[in-house]
Parts: sequence; structure tokens; C-alpha cells
Amino acid sequence: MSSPCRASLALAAVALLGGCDREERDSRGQPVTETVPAGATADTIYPGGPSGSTVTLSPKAAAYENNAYHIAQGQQLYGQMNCVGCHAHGGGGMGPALIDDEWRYGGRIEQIATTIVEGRPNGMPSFRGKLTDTQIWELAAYVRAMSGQVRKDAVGARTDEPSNTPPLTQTRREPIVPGEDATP
Amino acid sequence: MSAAELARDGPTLHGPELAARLERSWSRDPGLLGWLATVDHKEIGRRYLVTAFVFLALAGVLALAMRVQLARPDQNIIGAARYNEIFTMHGTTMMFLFAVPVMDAVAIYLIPLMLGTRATSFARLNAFSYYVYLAGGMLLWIAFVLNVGPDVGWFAYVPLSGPEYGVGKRADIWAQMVTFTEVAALSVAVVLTATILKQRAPGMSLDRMPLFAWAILVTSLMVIFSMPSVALASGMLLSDRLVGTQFYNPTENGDALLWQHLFWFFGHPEVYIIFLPAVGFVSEITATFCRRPVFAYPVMVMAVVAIGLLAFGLWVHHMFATGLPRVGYSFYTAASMAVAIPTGIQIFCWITTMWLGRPRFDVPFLYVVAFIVTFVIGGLTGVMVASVPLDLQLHDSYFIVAHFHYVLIGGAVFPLLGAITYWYPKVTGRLMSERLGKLSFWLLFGSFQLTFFPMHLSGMLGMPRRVYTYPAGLGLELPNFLSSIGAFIVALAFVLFIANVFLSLRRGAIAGPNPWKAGGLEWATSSPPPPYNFAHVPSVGSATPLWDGPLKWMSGLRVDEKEMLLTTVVSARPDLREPVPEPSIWPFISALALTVMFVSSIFSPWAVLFGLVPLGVALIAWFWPKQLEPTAEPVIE
Amino acid sequence: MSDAPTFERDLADVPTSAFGSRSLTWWGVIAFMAIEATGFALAIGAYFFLMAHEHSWPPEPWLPPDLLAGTLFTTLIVLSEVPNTLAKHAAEKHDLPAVRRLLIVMAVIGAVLLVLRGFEFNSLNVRWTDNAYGSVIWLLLFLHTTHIATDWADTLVLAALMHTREGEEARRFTDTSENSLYWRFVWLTWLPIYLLLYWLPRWAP
Amino acid sequence: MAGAVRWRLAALFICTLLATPAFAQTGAVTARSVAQADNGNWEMPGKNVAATRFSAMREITPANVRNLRVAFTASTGINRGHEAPPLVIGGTMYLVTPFPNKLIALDLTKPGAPTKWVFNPKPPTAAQGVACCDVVNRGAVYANGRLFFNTLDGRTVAVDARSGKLAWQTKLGDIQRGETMTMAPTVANGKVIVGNSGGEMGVRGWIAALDTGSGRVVWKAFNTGPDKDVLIGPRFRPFYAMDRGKDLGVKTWPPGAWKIGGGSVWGWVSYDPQLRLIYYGTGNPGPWNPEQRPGDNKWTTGVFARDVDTGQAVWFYQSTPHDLYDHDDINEIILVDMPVAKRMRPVLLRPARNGFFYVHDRRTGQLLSAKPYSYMNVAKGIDPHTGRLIPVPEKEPKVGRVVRNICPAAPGAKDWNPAAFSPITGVVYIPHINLCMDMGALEANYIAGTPYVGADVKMYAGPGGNRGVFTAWDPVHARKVWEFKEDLPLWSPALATAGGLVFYGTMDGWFKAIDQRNGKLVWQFKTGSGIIGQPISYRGPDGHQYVAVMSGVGGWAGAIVAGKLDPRDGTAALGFVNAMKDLPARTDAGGMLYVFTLPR
Amino acid sequence: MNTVQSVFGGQGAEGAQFLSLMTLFTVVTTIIYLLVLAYLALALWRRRRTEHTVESGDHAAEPPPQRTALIGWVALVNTGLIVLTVASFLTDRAMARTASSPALEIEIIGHQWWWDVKYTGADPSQSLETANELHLPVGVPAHITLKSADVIHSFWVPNLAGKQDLIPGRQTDISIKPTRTGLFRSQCAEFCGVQHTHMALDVTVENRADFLRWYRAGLQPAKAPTAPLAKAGYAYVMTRQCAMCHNITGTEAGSHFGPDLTHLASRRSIAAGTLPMNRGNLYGWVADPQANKPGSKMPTLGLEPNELHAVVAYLETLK
Repeated sequence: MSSPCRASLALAAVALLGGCDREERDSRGQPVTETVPAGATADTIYPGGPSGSTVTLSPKAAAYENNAYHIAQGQQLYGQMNCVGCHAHGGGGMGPALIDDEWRYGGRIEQIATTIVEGRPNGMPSFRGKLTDTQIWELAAYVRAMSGQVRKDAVGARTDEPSNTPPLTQTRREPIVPGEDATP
Repeated sequence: MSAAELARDGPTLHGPELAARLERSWSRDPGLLGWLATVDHKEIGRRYLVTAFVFLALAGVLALAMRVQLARPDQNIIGAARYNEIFTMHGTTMMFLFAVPVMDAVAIYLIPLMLGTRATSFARLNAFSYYVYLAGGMLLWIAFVLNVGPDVGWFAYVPLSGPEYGVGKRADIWAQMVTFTEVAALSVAVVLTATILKQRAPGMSLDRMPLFAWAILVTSLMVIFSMPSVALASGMLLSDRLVGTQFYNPTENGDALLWQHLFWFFGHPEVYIIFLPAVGFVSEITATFCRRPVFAYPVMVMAVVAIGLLAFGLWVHHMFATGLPRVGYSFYTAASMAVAIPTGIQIFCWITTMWLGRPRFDVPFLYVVAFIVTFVIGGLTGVMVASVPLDLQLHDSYFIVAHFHYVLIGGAVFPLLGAITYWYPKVTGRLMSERLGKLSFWLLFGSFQLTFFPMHLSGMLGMPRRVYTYPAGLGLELPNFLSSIGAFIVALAFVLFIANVFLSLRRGAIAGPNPWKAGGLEWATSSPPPPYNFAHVPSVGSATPLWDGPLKWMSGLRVDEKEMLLTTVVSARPDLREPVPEPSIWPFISALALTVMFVSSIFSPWAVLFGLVPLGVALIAWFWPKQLEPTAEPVIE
Repeated sequence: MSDAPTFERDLADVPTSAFGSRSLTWWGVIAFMAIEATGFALAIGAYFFLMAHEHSWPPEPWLPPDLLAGTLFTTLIVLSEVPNTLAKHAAEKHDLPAVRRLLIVMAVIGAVLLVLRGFEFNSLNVRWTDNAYGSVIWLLLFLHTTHIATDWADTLVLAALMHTREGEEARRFTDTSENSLYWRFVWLTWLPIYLLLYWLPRWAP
Repeated sequence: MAGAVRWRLAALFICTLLATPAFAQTGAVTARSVAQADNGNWEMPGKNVAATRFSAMREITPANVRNLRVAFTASTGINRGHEAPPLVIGGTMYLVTPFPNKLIALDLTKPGAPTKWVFNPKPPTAAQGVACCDVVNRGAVYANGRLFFNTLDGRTVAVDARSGKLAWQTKLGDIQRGETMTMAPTVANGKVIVGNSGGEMGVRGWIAALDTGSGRVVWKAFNTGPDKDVLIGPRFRPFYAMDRGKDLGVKTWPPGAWKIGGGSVWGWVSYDPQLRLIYYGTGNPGPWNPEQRPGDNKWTTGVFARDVDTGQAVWFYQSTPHDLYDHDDINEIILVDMPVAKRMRPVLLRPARNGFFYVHDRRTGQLLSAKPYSYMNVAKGIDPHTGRLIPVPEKEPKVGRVVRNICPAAPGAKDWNPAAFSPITGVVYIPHINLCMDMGALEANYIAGTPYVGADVKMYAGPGGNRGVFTAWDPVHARKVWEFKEDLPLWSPALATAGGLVFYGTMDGWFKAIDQRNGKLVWQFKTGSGIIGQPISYRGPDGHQYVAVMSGVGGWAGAIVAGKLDPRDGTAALGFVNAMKDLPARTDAGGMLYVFTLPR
Repeated sequence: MNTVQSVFGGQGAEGAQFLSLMTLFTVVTTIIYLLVLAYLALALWRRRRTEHTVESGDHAAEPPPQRTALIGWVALVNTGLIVLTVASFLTDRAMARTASSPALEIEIIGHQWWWDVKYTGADPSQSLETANELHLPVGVPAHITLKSADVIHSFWVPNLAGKQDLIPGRQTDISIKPTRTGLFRSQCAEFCGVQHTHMALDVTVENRADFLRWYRAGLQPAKAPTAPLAKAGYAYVMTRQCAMCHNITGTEAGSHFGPDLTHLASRRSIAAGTLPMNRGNLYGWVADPQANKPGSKMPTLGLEPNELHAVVAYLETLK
């Protein structure tokens, strides 16, 4: 191939490199012994001031957080495991709203995963043992996507259900920086 | 300077001195910028051809990968997800990036030569179309390499390609690639239609036009009236996936069948857009190698036009299994059967040409014979699947895979390979090797039957399309194994053909202007033709000018300015002298701006608005007339 | 080819520019019109296809678009045919000052129409994410808006061109005449869309 | 020609004859109430077992209501939906609060009514996770010295009225299976009649009678399943053929679906002491997606009459066979004697959720009249011979396709908030709603303890744009007397008084009084939060008339405020949020008792 | 040649009609093909008497016999096509007639990568729901209503009849009248995602008595297990992940996200035809479904060995 073709191909390859992990389809999910790192509860106040060490994100967060395949699986699980019964399509009902920016128990993916596993005293059921590790993290990834925390190119604009909420690709929300609690 | 002093070709200025001055005003400047700025239809045609064959090779490798996976039952060499990506890329690349563009390539190169004109109309649009096509192909394949390739099949049925089940950016890349290739194909169609209607050599009235030109004219009109359908459909799919419109959402009263209707309204004309240029090739090759024009010229022209019209009336035969009212289906069965009549007529006329003429069994002619033997099988299986009760059993099975490979490879690729062998001397000045040509021909013909005939059987044994494996014990082992073996031999045959092309570049016999003693105008100029094609404007008296007495010419076109002659639409009487656009970098820049806009609009809908600004600037610069003509050209009404 | 070829005729006297179907760019404009007309026809086909799915059109709780902006737009775009035809005749008579004035008028009309179109977009009473009805009428309006925007940009460039010395060039007059032809096509395609968007929902059962 | 003229004259004459009684308000043939005499107390939510919600106090009249002022207020300290009425027995007022269901006793004899004692049943917090439509409680009931009420986690509690000490408590519901209890019990013939709620959670509905003394379950009848579970025996003689058959509770369901089929009893129970029959309605079948439960889905969305002592079913009428839109039939049942074709008959009146105002003969269940009292487009009417509702086919929800403009919406023409009947005018005063909805059905998965709904719903205002209506309905002529349009849906019960007034509250906090005769607004007072509680009227220790109501928005309609829901999702709170997006701006949550009286 | 999944089977009325029409089409098209080949061969290798070529000077000649041959050929092709079109139309009408009086109502809902089969009828309490298997009484025309829960699938039993697509938001139907008994295999014929390959359906055509016996057995709820290992398996299935997705009539498990398992052990294959039904495959599938059907919605649970034995023991009691 003549020189111009080779140059432009290399340039384009570098530009799109970031695309590949977003599309990675890993339906097996790596087996991780400890589902959720201990102590990842809402860490708003530190006795004697912040301890300086920002909360280390669980290694699984990166694998699930912006992955289109896991978010889509989470979206299907959200409907089939009856989350939609209490939280509707993010607006809430029996359960609190999920598309707003108020997170009683923390808005980071592992905090949401903790809520799903442990349940919460005011009526959130515990799914420990009821869902596999992968499913729980996929649900947590989708819940974050509902409030716009996720990259726009990892979410679908709508589902094949009635049109309920504004397209996920257009929910404006500032991303949550790890270590800093989400409730403004 | 008054009109008289302007340098013009004619009795006072002809021969080598004219050639030198014309060479200077028609050739482009060297280097990368010159390469990108060319508007010479021959250079763009060659680039289209090379790029299309690169994509053919890439898609061919994917076909081999699929055959390896399907050679034995219950294999897991290629995983399910990867296999779906591979068959989607194979189908999409073959249909959008090889079949249509390769026919455009040959047409862009040959039509001006066949019509006796110096360039295509809208030469810059022609250059622009190539770069848009190249960008679309690169988008698809870079995405495939980066694991973002589409995996929803070449016709991406909704809702699988919709926002809920078409996860991530895969289907967006497919839909945007369709937009690229459809912009390119539409541009080429506009260029070719205008060239054929307005730039034929004086005297070449419609009934003296080469049959290939008729085929390309009908193909271009079909592109103009069918491609907008897939543009609209993929645009609606993109907006469903990005901004949440509800076109294909069945619950919000959208419909999954809306996609199928719009896609197949384009889909079926698309396969005839690929087939009709091949009809043109066969007519030209048969005429030259049987030493006489094709039998019943007006009937052949009517057949081509009939196919062009009928193609728009039978798209629903792709949707017989979707539960539409049965009475509607019988109309489409009749229409699908009717399209076999003009094809049958053409086959008869070709064979009659052979009957009346004296066939010379050179490689191009062998490909024509192989075309007839193979394509008629495909056409007849097509008649079978036109019937609803049969199609309900055969639809979406490997029987259909066999059918469309017979009509596409048999019907289009065989004539294409014949055409390349036939016009190779005109493009390169050297003949391809006859011995290597025959070897690759027989190898291809034999291995093609070995590969695709067993697929009729595996389809009737219940093997659906697009399965990445099949269970043992269903009798599918033998046909699949044979197909896999055949596929590798087909690949070998293609490698031999490509080797023949490259070896003959240096070691092929010198061809001269008319090695096959053919009758068309393209054989009236040197091989390879100079940038201006013809020193003087040829004048035509019959359908095969070189066979009917010495060629007469017309003088008077400018020499220091690029100029060509426009003729009237029906009788091709000289009408206007049209300036030919200068080479310009702006078509390339506009294609770049369009690419940036299309690709970034996958990630954010606002890119459509922000992308318009650079595109607008590039387009304005493209159309802005260059320097003022130094001498005010006196206006003669 | 060494000896001198026999020449039948000398083409020096053939003209270099003409109006109407004799010019090459006319065929280019006609081809693009065919492409866009097919696109519009298919979009309208999709509109009727989706309409067949609903019991009532527009679907019950949604109201049809308000008439004001749409009707104002339609009257203005139809009236714009007057300066458009004048510009075409002026171009065909090579009347440069008239063409310059009329192109300015057409550019202003184009700008006003685009502003009116903005009002039309938010008088549709439905969002494109609400249902298939909303999506298809936004699609039709968006397609026609790009149609107007491209021709408006074309008119602006042409107007600028005519004000330079380039204006005297014969080819620019053919360009102006073809631009007027294209504008005529732009508002002809608008009429069916106007009926579909504003009146069919009111008449449909 | 002459015949025609004569015929028309006759018709004219008959019409005037019919029309006259409505205007001659006083003394004409009206529906007499069979309720007991009024002793000035308010001992049960319905005021009496005939559920007339009519107070015989006549001190406050349309003339003097203008200067009604607040006597005292008390806060419950809980910010959820207050649907319960305050009860007044002697000099003490008792309040039941939403979760955690505190029972507060206020001493009316002292100025400012200080708190005497508070009883805390301490229900587990997890119970809030299975309460479909806000953690409400519809009130307690007083009988022979004790107060009986239900807690959210499914316990019936008896508390001694004087000391506030627990007498007994019986566990009946299991929150692990999604069962809660929010209804107000009814005491009939020494038995406390209670039922469960959880129709949206795939619960199997039942009604039970507990002995007032010991809390022992005397009898328990399910609303789905084989006849022996439903206590259907030889005495069961439904009036219409559609309700006759063996084990219909199983035959009208797909196999096993009746076990999670709903039919809960979360509404009102009335009792006729003469006939010794209790009357109650059964809830909606589960799941909402009708395609998942083909068949009539007996015995959901219908009215049962049972013997109070044995629980044996006497008659049943199914208002909505194979319910399509969650039209529970649990609304109040008002027992009156009414002239029908010139003969006085013991009837029961039901402004039902499916939009029809039913009048049945309460001995046999025969349907005497059923006219729509609100706009509807989902039913063509009731077939008088078979008693069966005639649905409109294209309005039937289908999986995979949204059905639009279903009127009335899922909460129906009137939800749980009961109407009041005024014997002085013979008119039923109905506070109800005017909402339509889009509904998309989808396949529901049953996972115990989680919602089992299978529908995407979005509600919006019905024709006219007003989301609420207060209608005066003449049951004798089955005709609307007057109506008072309200912007917000009416979620508060009504109170009628002998003074000729009708009281109700709006969801943005206005407590209104309307003249019974002409429907004119005569007085209103802005309370702190939306009113969805039952207003009551009682004679205070000083012998004067007091009117009391609890102000605290919530319930299904107020969930957007009580649960701080996000208005961008139209389907939140099972679709109600789409119709209430403006409520957060007009009221906030609260929990306050307001007591009004005339200035001394 | 396999008799389980092939269009040559013809065990259904519609399948037989297809075979006869197919033979007619094959005969007619083969005749036309041989004619073309013969004419081509003759044209290429015939002795040249008069040539109409450039070399012979009259290359433009178009002798009349060829013109009449052309018209004859067009007439032949037209008649051939008309015959085929009419034959196809008649076969289509015949198929529609056999579908006129269905005695059996079935509803099939396509999911991403398994089939939900419901025998609906007038009496809802007699309706049966099963998955990935279809039993048909021989000789009885069955009317199958086809719906999809997600993407487009296609229901195709080659031995019995043609295919029909399952399209979300629409309701299509197909009528099948099996004429001979036998065990057949059907496979989804419209690309529907990553596991389109493993979306098969076991079709059993049996005489009426066997069918009614199977149907009544299907109506019975799952029997409670007795053996201790099976009881442990029951406890796991009811309290852990299985009940969240599967329905076992007669137990607490009531979710329809995954296939119905009430009579799993009586089926011929596991996971929509991915593995034939036997103990080893049950172990393989439950232990690691993602290995056998990658991308399937059934996750790899990571069961402990004792849990795996218990669960498989319980599943085997679901006859």
C-alpha cells in the first residue's frame, strides 16, 4: 500500500484504541472469592478527619462500570428480577428513586453492589446467594447507568419497552469521583 | 486573445506535438498532494478496483475462517460471538465494500473511453466518492480489528440491531458504514448517468451505445432510486440507537417490519445493481470473442431496462415468512418469476451470438461460458424460492446461501474476472498470461461447484443460516466438509488470478491499442490511454465503430485548457464545449470532514451540527471557481 | 496515427454554456433531486406505514401540532417562488444587477424561513422519544430542514460569488438558474409534508 | 301522526314525574339509613357498621360554617400518608399513624388535648419494603373497651382503651411473602374482621375473624383456591350463573396461578346485624398482565357476603371478571333501605373502582342498577341478565404493544377513599378521580416478596383536564345531582353531617366544606400538608360539635411527595407520578391532626 | 440421510405438499437448464457453415431463424414460469385449506435462545406450559400462534411444514397437520443473537393416546422429592439462584425468565437442544452452562460439589 494509506490507518487505529474494552463480551465473569470489599459503606464522615487514603475501587469496578455488554445484561436483570416493581424505571415507587443524584448508601458501583448483596433495613431485600457475583455487578453497573454516571457510548438510548424515561444517552450527570461520596 | 488565436487541435495541430501540449494541460502534479488531488477517472477507477479487491481478499479470508469452523460438527475453534462478527463482516464487506464498488470501478474507468469522451462529468465528485468509500471501508475494518465490529448480520434486522439488543457501538458502526458507502455509490451513479447521457461521442445515438453503457445507465438509475431507502432506514436505526426515537420499537407502535420493508426495497435492487454491470461485461466479451455484435441489440436493451424496473417490485419475497397476508405474497411470487424472463432472453441472445459467430476460447470467453453454466443454476433456484410454499422451507437455510453464491459469484464475479482479463491490456498495456489464466479459471470453476453445490443439500437437511456449528448425526458432516475443502481451493484459484495480474504487469506480452481486434471506441486509443483519452473527438457511425470502416474525427477542442464535448441526449449531436475541472485537494478534504462528522456522530448527536461547519467550508472551497479564466471567452449562443 | 486523421467537422464554433437540459450541471441537479425525492417519498411511506398501527392518529393523549408556525412557513415559502422565478428569468437574461438583488432577497427569505422552522419544531406538541408518531414527524421536519439549509447555504455562496468579478462569467448564470430550479423543488416537496404534519392528524378518524 | 304526538306527550309526563323527587329534597321517598343511633362518638372509620360516614351533629350548618376555626392541633411526628380517621370515645381521641403504626391517645377534657399515652407495636422496618402504595394504615376500631388495629407487618393488635396496655396480638401476615396489613378492621358480633393486602406482590388474599376477647382466629376464608378454602358450602347461592360452579377458584385460573393470584382484602367491611352478614370486596388478581392469567380469575374483583359467625359465603357478585386494569373491588359498601320500583328493599351501594355505581339487593346480591358515575371508555356497560361487565376489546392490554387512553386508569374512577351517605338528602357524596392511562403489559416473574406486576403504566388527567371530582349521586334514580371539579385527584374520604354539610380534603391541603343541597363551596381551610385522611365529627366534652381531620400527604397518589420520587420517570409509583408531577411544588409531606369548632 | 431434521421427511401434510411441488419445480427447471446447456454446447462446438463475423464481412446480420428461435424460447420460458406459478398458488391454497379446522391451540413464545411452549384451550385450568419441546397428536391439525419476547426468531420444523417468523409486537401463526409419527428436531431459522445456533426444539409426533398421557402427566405439579439428596437439592433450588429464573409448578419457584423445569427430566435435550438429556450432561450443564452455551443468560453458579450432586439429584426427580 502506498505511504498515505499506511499512515492514515495507523493514526485511526490509535484513535479508536479506547473502544475495545467497552465492547468486551465476558459472559462468564471472573470468579472472585470476596464479592464486595469489606467496609465499602457510605463513607461520608471520617472520625478525626479523612484518612488520606482514597477508597481503592474494587478491581471489578473497571470491568463492569463502562462495559456495554454488562450494562445491557444488567438492564435485562433489572426487569426480570423485579427491581422495576419497587424502583420503576429509576423514578422509584416502593423503593427510592435511582435516576436522581441522592444516594443514601453511596453511588459508587461497589457501594451499590453492597446494597444489592446485603439489602438495607428500610425494605431493600438482600440478594446474597440469590444472584451470582456477575449478575450483582451487572445490576450495579446498570443502576449507575440510569443516573447518567456512565459513558454515553456504553448505554443504549432506549429499550423495546414503552417510552418511560428520557434516553440514557442524554441524561446529564456529573461523574462520581472515586473516594468522594456522591451525596452533594 | 480572440477566439481564433486560442490553440485548438485539428489539421494544423495534431500528432506528437499535440500530444505533448495536451499531456501538459491534462496531467496532475506529482507527489502525495497531486495523488490526493487527481480528478482523472482512470486513476480513480484503478484505485476503486484495487481497494475493492483488497476488501474482497479480506472478506475471503473471513470466509475461510468460517469454513474452518464449520468443517466438522460441534467444533469450537471460533467462539459464537466471534463467528457472528465474522459472518457479519464477510457479508457486509462483500456486499457493500466489494460488489457494488468494484462494478463502479470498472464503469468509472471504461465508460468515458467507450463513449469516446475525455473525462467523466463532475470529475471532482467522482474523486470525492472514492475517498468517502475508502473511509467507510476503513471505519468498518478498523472497528473489526478493535473488537467493535458489527455482529448483527449484513442486513441487521431490528430489534437485534436495535438499542436494547444491539449492545455497544457495533451496530452503529455498521449503520454508519452503510451511510458512507451509500453516499459514495450515489455520487458515482450521478456521475455515470450524466456522463452516459451527455458525453457520448458525436453520432453515438442511444441505439448505437455499447451494451455495457446501457447496463451501467440502468444500474446507476437503480442506485439513485434504491439507495435512499437504506440511507433512510440506517439513519432511522442510528437515531433509534442514539437519541431514542421509536421507529422500530414495537411497544411504542413502531414496527420491526418497517426496517425489513425499507431494507429490502433497497436490498433486492442492490443485487441487480451488482448483476447488471456483469451483464454488460458478458455482452462486451461475447461480442468481441465471437467476432460479431450481440444478437438482437434492442431486445437486450429492453431486457436490461425490464430487469431494472422489475427489481423494484419484488422485495417482499425476502419476507415470505413474516406473516404478511398470503394474497399479497402471490403477487410477489408472480413478480419474482417474471424477472426470470428478461434474464432468460439475455442468456438466449448470448448463446445465439456464439451460434452465429466464431467463438475464440480465450480466458475472458471461458469466464462467460462459466457464467452461463453457473448463473442459470442460481437463477433457477431463485425461481424455486420465489414460490411461497417452497420458500417457507428453504428461506434462511443453507439452500439460500448456495442460491445467492451461485447468482453473485456465478453471476457477477465470473464476468468480473473475465472483464479484468479482457480490459487488462487496455489498462496496463500488457496481456495477461493465457496459460496461468486458464489454470486459475478451471481451478476456480471446479472448486466453486465443489464448495457451493453441497450447500443446497445441507440447506434441505435443515441447516439454518448463520449457525457457528451444527450437531453430529444430521447428515450435515459430508456436505459441510466438502464445502470447506472447496473453499480453500477457491481461495487458491483467486491467489493464482491475482498472481497473474501482478506477474503480467512486467512479463505480459505488449498489447498495443486493440489486441483482441474488438469493435468498441475504447480500443481506438493507446494502451494505457493518455490522461486526455482521445487527442481528437472521435465520430461514430455505427454500434461497433472499429469494425465498420476507418474512424472519423472532429477537431476544435482547446489544447491549453482541459475541455470536452457535450452532445445531445438522444441523437448525440455536438452541443456544448464543457471545461473539465482542474485537480483539487478539496474533494479529499471534504471527504475527510464528512468522515469526521459521520464517525463522531456515532458518539454524540451534536457532532452532526458541529461537523457541518468544516464540511461546509470544504464544499464551498471545492465549488469556488479557481483563478479567473485569463481571457474572457466570447459567448456564442 | 502518424498520418493526419480525416476531420469531419471543426468544433470551435460550438458554444460553451447554455441553460436548461443542455447544461451538464442541470443533469446533476436533476439527479440529486431524484435522490432526495426518493428519500422523501420513502419517509412519507414510513409515515403511512406507522399510521396504520395506531387506532387514532395522533395517538390519544397527544395533540396535533399547532397550526400557526407551520402555516406561516408554508405561505412564505410559496410566496418565495415569486422572487425565485424572477431570479431565474434574470439569470437567463444575464441581467447581473437584478440577479444580485434577487439572490440577496432569496438569502433573506431563506434565513426567515429557518427561524420560522425553529418555531415549528417546538409547536409539534410531541417529543421524538414519545412514540413512533413523534419520531416520524420529527424525521420529516428534520429532513426538510436539512433540505432548506443546504439550499440556503448554496444561495448565500452564489450571492457572494455574483458580487465578485466572477459574476460576469456565463456559467454563474446557469448556476443561478439551476439553484432557482432546486428551490422550486424544495418547496414542492414541502407541500405534501405540510399536509401530513398539520392537516392529516386533524382529518384522520 | 296523532299517535306519535300522543306518545311523545306521555313520555314527557313520565320524565317530569321522575325528575320531581330529586328537587323536592325533604320528606320524599329517600334511602333510609339502617345505622344505629348516633351517640356523638366516632368509634369506627365508617362511623357505623353500615358505613354511612354521617354524623348526626347539626350545630355546624352552611350558615355558620364561615367562622369555623381551629380548636387545637397535634403532630404525629411521622411524614407518610395519613389515611386513618381520628377516633373519639368519650373524652379521649385516638390516632393511628402510618408505619411504625403508633396509637396515640389524646385527653380531650383538658385544654390543648395533651397526650395521655402512646402504644408502640414496633413493626420490623423491613415491612416497608413490601408495602406497595406507601406505608399507610386506614384506621383502628373501638369495641367493648378495646381498640383494634393492624400493623404493617401483618399483626392485628388489641389495646386497652383506658390504659393503652396491649391486650392481645395475633400474627396473620408474612412479609417474606409480600403480605402486609393496612386495612381498618371491623368489629361485628364480637369478632374483629381483618384482611391482608399485597395484590401487587403475588399474595393470596384472605379474610379472617378473630375473637375480640382472646384474638383467636374464629374462621379464615381465602379468596382463591378450592371451595373448602373459600368457605363455599351449601349456603352459597350467587345470584348470577357466571358465579356458580364447583371450585371456580381453581378452574378459572391457569394451573397453580391461584396460589399467587391476589384477591387481597385491604378495603372496607360492612355488617348487617339483622341479616348477620358481613359484606366486603376482594382485590385485583395478580399479576396485572391479563395474558398471564386467562379465565375469570374467581373470586377476585368482586363482592362477598358471608355469615359473620361461620364465615360461610352466602352470595358473591364479580364486578370485573378477568380484571384488565387493576380495578380492585374493595371500595366501601354502604347499607341502606331504598325504594326500588316503589318497594322499599334492603340494598347495598357501591361506587366501585371500575367506574360503575352498583346497587345490589343485599340479601341475594341481585344487581338492581349499575350506572357509570365517571367518564369511562373501557366498558360498554353491564349485561342486566348475566350481570357481566362488557369490556371494549381494543382496550385490552397486550404484551409487546402499548394500549393508550384507558379511562378510568388503574386507581379507577374512585380508589379506596370512601364516600359518605346523607340520609337527610338520600344522596351519596363521592370524592373521586378523573385519570386515564397508557398501559403496556409484559411477562411478570414471581419471586416471593418482590412485586409481581408485569405492566408499565403512565397516568394522566382524564377528559376536562381536572384530575379530581366531588360527585353527589342519587342512588334512587342512578343520576348525578351535582359535581364539584377539583384540579388534583381526591384521595381523602368524605364526611356528611346532619348540619347539611359535606367535608373532604384535597391533596394540596385544602379542607373544604360543601353545602349538601347545591354543591356550593361554603368554607375551606389550608392545612400544612395534603389531606388523604378521613374527616370526622364528634360531640366534645363541652357538648359542642367538633370536626377533625389528619393532614399528611401520601398514599399511592401522594407517593411522589412521601417517597421523594423522580418525576422524569413517568412509570414511577406504578404510573401515578406521571399524573402528579406538580404535587411536590404544591405540598410537602407532614403529619398533623387539625380539630375545628365554632367560636364560643 | 437423517430423518430427524430434513425437508425430505414430509411427515407433515404441508411437508408432503412441499415435496411434491419441489419435485415439479426441480423437473421443470432441470429441463430448462439442460436445454440451455445443449444450446450452449451446440453453439460452441458446431461445424461452421456460414459465419456472420467481422472477418466474414456481414457481422451485423441477424438471420430470421434465430429471431423465431428467440420468440419460441421466450414463449417456452413464459409457459414454464406460468406453470410453476400456478402450481405454487394451488399448493399454497391447499396448505391454507388443511389449516382451516384446527383442533389443537398452541402458543409458542420465542426468547433469546429457548422456546416457551403453551398449550392454551378454552379451559384455562387445563392449559399446559413447557419449554423446548413440542408434542403433537398425529393426524390432528394444530394451530400454533407465534410471539416473540425479544428479537425476531423463526419457527421451522423441516419434516412437518415451512417456517414462520416470530416478530416482537406482532402475532403470526402457522398450521401443522402431522401425518406420520416420529421424533423430529426443529431449529431457530432467523439469526437472533450469540446463541442462535443452540435454539432447538424437540418435536414428538405420537398417536392420540400417548399424547393425552403425556398431556395429563404434564398437568401434574412437580412431585415433592423423597430421597434425602433430592430433598437437599430441592432446598438449594428453592432458596438459591434457581428459583429466581425458573418456574416449577407446585413449588415456590414461579419466575419465567428461564425455561419451565416442571418436567425437565422427561425431555429429550437440555438447554434448547444444546446437549442430549442424560445424567452426565445434566452435571455438565448445571456445573458450567457458559462452557456449553457461551453467552447464554444462565450464569455459571460456581456450585460446591455436594450442592451439584443435590441439585442434579433433584432435577432428575422432575419427570
